[in-house]
This record gives sequence, structure tokens and C-alpha cells, in this order.
Amino acid sequence: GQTPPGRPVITECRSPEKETFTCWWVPGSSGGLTTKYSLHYKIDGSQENYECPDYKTGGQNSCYFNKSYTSVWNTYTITVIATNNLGSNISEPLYVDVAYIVQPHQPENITAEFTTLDQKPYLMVKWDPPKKADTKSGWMTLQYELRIKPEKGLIWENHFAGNQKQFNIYSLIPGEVYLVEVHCKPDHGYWSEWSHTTYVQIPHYMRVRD
Amino acid sequence: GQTPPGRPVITECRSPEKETFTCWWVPGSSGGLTTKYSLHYKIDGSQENYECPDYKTGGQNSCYFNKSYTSVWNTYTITVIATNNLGSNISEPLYVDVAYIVQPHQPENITAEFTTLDQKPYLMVKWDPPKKADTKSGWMTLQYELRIKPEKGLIWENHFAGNQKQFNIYSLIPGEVYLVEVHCKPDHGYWSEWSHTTYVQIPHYMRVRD
Amino acid sequence: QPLCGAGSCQPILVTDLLDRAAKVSHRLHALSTAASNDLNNHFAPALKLVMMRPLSLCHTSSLNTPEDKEQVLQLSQEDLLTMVALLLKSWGTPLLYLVKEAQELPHPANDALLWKMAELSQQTENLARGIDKILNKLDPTGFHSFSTDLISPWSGGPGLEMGSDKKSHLLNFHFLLSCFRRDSNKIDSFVKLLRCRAT
Repeated sequence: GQTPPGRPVITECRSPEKETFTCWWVPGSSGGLTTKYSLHYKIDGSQENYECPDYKTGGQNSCYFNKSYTSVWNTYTITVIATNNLGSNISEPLYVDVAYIVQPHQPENITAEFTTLDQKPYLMVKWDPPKKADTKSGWMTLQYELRIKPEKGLIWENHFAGNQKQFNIYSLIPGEVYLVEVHCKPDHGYWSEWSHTTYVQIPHYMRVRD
Repeated sequence: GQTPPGRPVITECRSPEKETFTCWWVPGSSGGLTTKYSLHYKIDGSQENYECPDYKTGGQNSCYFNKSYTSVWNTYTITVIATNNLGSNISEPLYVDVAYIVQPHQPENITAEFTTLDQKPYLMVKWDPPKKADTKSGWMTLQYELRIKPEKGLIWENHFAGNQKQFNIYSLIPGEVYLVEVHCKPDHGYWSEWSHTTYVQIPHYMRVRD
Repeated sequence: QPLCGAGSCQPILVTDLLDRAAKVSHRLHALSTAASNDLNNHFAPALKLVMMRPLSLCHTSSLNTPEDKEQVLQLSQEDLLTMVALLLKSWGTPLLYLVKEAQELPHPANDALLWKMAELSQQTENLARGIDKILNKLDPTGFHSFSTDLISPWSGGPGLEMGSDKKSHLLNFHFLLSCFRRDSNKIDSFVKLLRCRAT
């Protein structure tokens, strides 16, 4: 039979560059009726209640806060309400400080160049930070991690690169094709997705004793 | 034959710590006569003309402004006049705001220590800010950049360290000797010279899969 | 440590707010410098000389701000914050004017300038909100509420007999941007000093 809606759950809120952010939720049961969802938020514990400024930009079941709605000076208490003809149901509140929900976009322009130094062969991998993240002015500081594996290999080999935007990799198998990917993370926040894969062919070089 | 002096040119003005500053000039032709140089300045819109307070401290063809003659966020209009028995010649004016001419001295006490964390080998480089720059009170905020290269290598690898006074470098060649140098710049100013070189020998460590 | 857990958010600490403010103020000055470079890159040397009008004519020069390290270090945290808040508030209207002017500025880089002016206007407002938040945290009684008549209101122009020809628009734009660039350097310096004191 028809019932009031189930309880929606706010799954996560993320900001790609600490200037805007988006929250997503998962609906509960619809109770067999048309159910409407609305997101509401309070700022810093004040009792004033605001509604989501933009339900579209972030896609379905989402709320997007653009620059003018995003403040790093305040914390947000966010809830989602499901409503149908028989009643409504409110989610658990999610508490958000935008500075701590940053998940950047992937690094860009990954290049991998095989070179030697002192007859020692190595692969020099370089990349750029994601365009949207303002790292130049220090607004965001990113750390990077790189992973590499032979084309037919199963296991990735991960290398933490700290704040570097380049990394040298040694002891690669001559003649092998390798896949290289990089992802990044702000000081407080979440790892980005892995970048697009860069393929690099290691030449048949003569391995020289280290 | 003998002529009035050529036109002097003010080459640059620099402040090492946003508290004092020095200007240098290059004489024009002396016209074959003994030529005297004097530096004059006005401050932001007042018509009062002052002469250089100290022609000695900054060395030849220079003028040094100590703390009591230095004010930030004011525009100094600076000119140099060359005079000999047959006449005088005045340089183009140089407009200077001390806030924008800061070039600190090099960073000091660079140390490089090879260490491992969770079996991951890396080089931990540390340094101190230049003594003269008051970073403790926050009057100056410095950014750092480090460069490293193998002793026999040709190309420096640069790493921007932001405001950190330490930087970890991964992916170094075991057994290699590396050269490390650091320089710094105020948030809105000029890079210092590179520091003295620090040499560090990377041990023959066993490279462990991450 | 994230401030927001399952149950609630702890209030953002003043030290954290000041760190965030310092990042915004840094950006603000870097952006105003970039805009000044955009503007200056396309001027004939002769015009540049005409542009060197004394910044003592800036509308904010009536505010007695410190001019060296000793003077700044003598100011209390509230005084410095109030000064920053005053400077930021005094630029609200003039920045909107620069945004409008940038749209029709007879300058090859006016698209880039327009974006930068809009960003400057938004970031200045953003930083003003942050500084207000910090002031309220430090002084909830609101005694700090200052009167903005410490700064002569911006009169829509630098007090010169401005014509409405192209060159005048450029000179007026350049002069106002130079004033803002200097003030944003002061703001950046004061906020970073406050951040340092707070940690």
C-alpha cells in the first residue's frame, strides 16, 4: 500500500577547488507515491534555514552551491526532506566545513620520458595540477601519488610523490610498455580520481650495474 | 674635448627585508671631467625634495636608505644628477614602492638527511630563512624553491616548496651524490640568489615496492 | 583535524579563519598585480608618465595606516583587523565601478581585465565577510563596529577633472587599480601578520 516516503540519506558533499561545492543524496523508499526532495541548510548553528540554490547543475538528487553560496568562513548543517501526499521524512543532518571536503579534479598533461643519467636509465614522469585548483597562489596545496604497471601486468606499483610535479622511476623492464597514472589530494581532503592513462614504451637498453 | 656629463641611469632598487633599501645607478659618460653624482627623491605627491642620506653603505654609485628613511606603501620618485664643470645631466625618474622591491638574502643552514618511512626511502631537506628577514612576526612571508641534481648531472630538478621550510624528495638514484640548493622570495617580490650548495650521498638502499 | 564529525561541527577556530583569510588576501594582491601588468603592458611610454599620479590622491589615503614594521607591530590585533575591514569595505563600490568600466575599456586586454575585476570584486567581498567573522569571534560585543567615515567616501573618480574621452577612462581606471593594488598589499601584509601572531 501507499506510505509516507522513506528516509533519504545524504551520501557526500565535495568541493573540487574550495570555491564551490555539491552535495548528493540517495532517496529512501517513495512509498508508492510521487515524492519530492528538497535540501535545506543552516549556517554556523544559526537557526535561519535556507533552501538549496541549484538542484540542476550537479545532476539528479544533488544540490550545487556556487561561489556566492560557498563560504569557507562558516560550517553548514545540511538536511534533505522527502515529501509525498502521505507525509515527509528528513535525513540525518550532514555537517560540512568546505575546507575539509575538497576532492580535486585529476592531474593533467601527464608526460613520461625515458632518459638516462650517468648511463643509468630511468623514466621521468611529469604532470600539471588540475586546472581548476589554484595552487599557484597557495590557495590549495596538493600532494601527488603515481602508479605504474606493465601493460600485461595485474598489480600497480604506487609511488608517493609528495608535492613534487615530477617523479623518476628506475628499474623498468627493457622493451616493455608501461601504463602510468597520477592522482592528487589536498592537505585536508580526498584523493582525486586517477588521471587518464599514459602509455610509454621502454626501449631495449643495455642494463648497467648501479 | 670636454663636455657636460652623460645621462646616468638608475639600474635598480632592492630591499632585503622591507625595512631598508638601496638604489644603484650607472654613470653616463664623464665628459672628460671630474663628475659628481647625487641622488634626490620625493615621496608620494609632496613636492619636498630630499637628498640621499647615505652614499657609502651600499658601495659605489649607490644610495642606502636606513629604517628611518624607509616607509612602505609610499611611492618614492628617485632621480640621479651627474654634474661637472661644464654642466649637469639628470636620469629618468624611477618610481619605487618598497613593498614591491623586496629581494631577500639566501636561505641558510641547508641540511639534507636520507631517511625512510614505511620502508619508503626519501631525502628530507631542511633550511632556515635568511637571518635578516623577519618571518617570525609575519612582517615577511617567504616562499621557497629547492633544486637538486646528481653531481654529474646537467639539469637541475626544481621543486616549489611554498612556505614550508622542509621538503621531502623521493625517487633518487641509490649510490649517487646529489647537489641541493634552495632560494626564497617574499610573497610579492624577487627570488633571492641560490643558497650555498649542500652535497648528500644517497646510500645503496634496496628499492622496495610501495 | 576535520571540524565536522557525525554529531556536529566544532566552530572554526580563529587561527584557521586567519589562515584561510591569508590565502584569500594573497590571491587578491596577486590578482591585482596581474591586472596591473595586463593594463601596463599595452601603454606607450609617454602615457605611462602621465599615469604616475600620486597615490596620495587615493580615496583611502585619509585612513592613517602604518608605514613600517615598528608601526605595524605596535598595533593591536583588533586595530589591525579593523583597519583591514575598513579598507575592504571602502573598496566595495569602486571595484563594481572598475567591473563596469572594464567592459568598455579601450584596451586590447579588456576581456582578461573584466574577468579579473569581477574576481577582485567577489574576493574582496568574500574576504570582508571573513574578517567580519573573525572580528565578531574576537569581540562578540561588536564594540569594534567602526564608522567608515574614517575614509572619505569614493567620489566616483580620483577627484580630477576627468573628461569622458578614451584616454581619461584609461587613466582613471589605471589610477584606481594602482590604488587598489597598494591597498591589497597592505591588507595582505596585515592579515599575514595577524595569522603569524595567532599561531
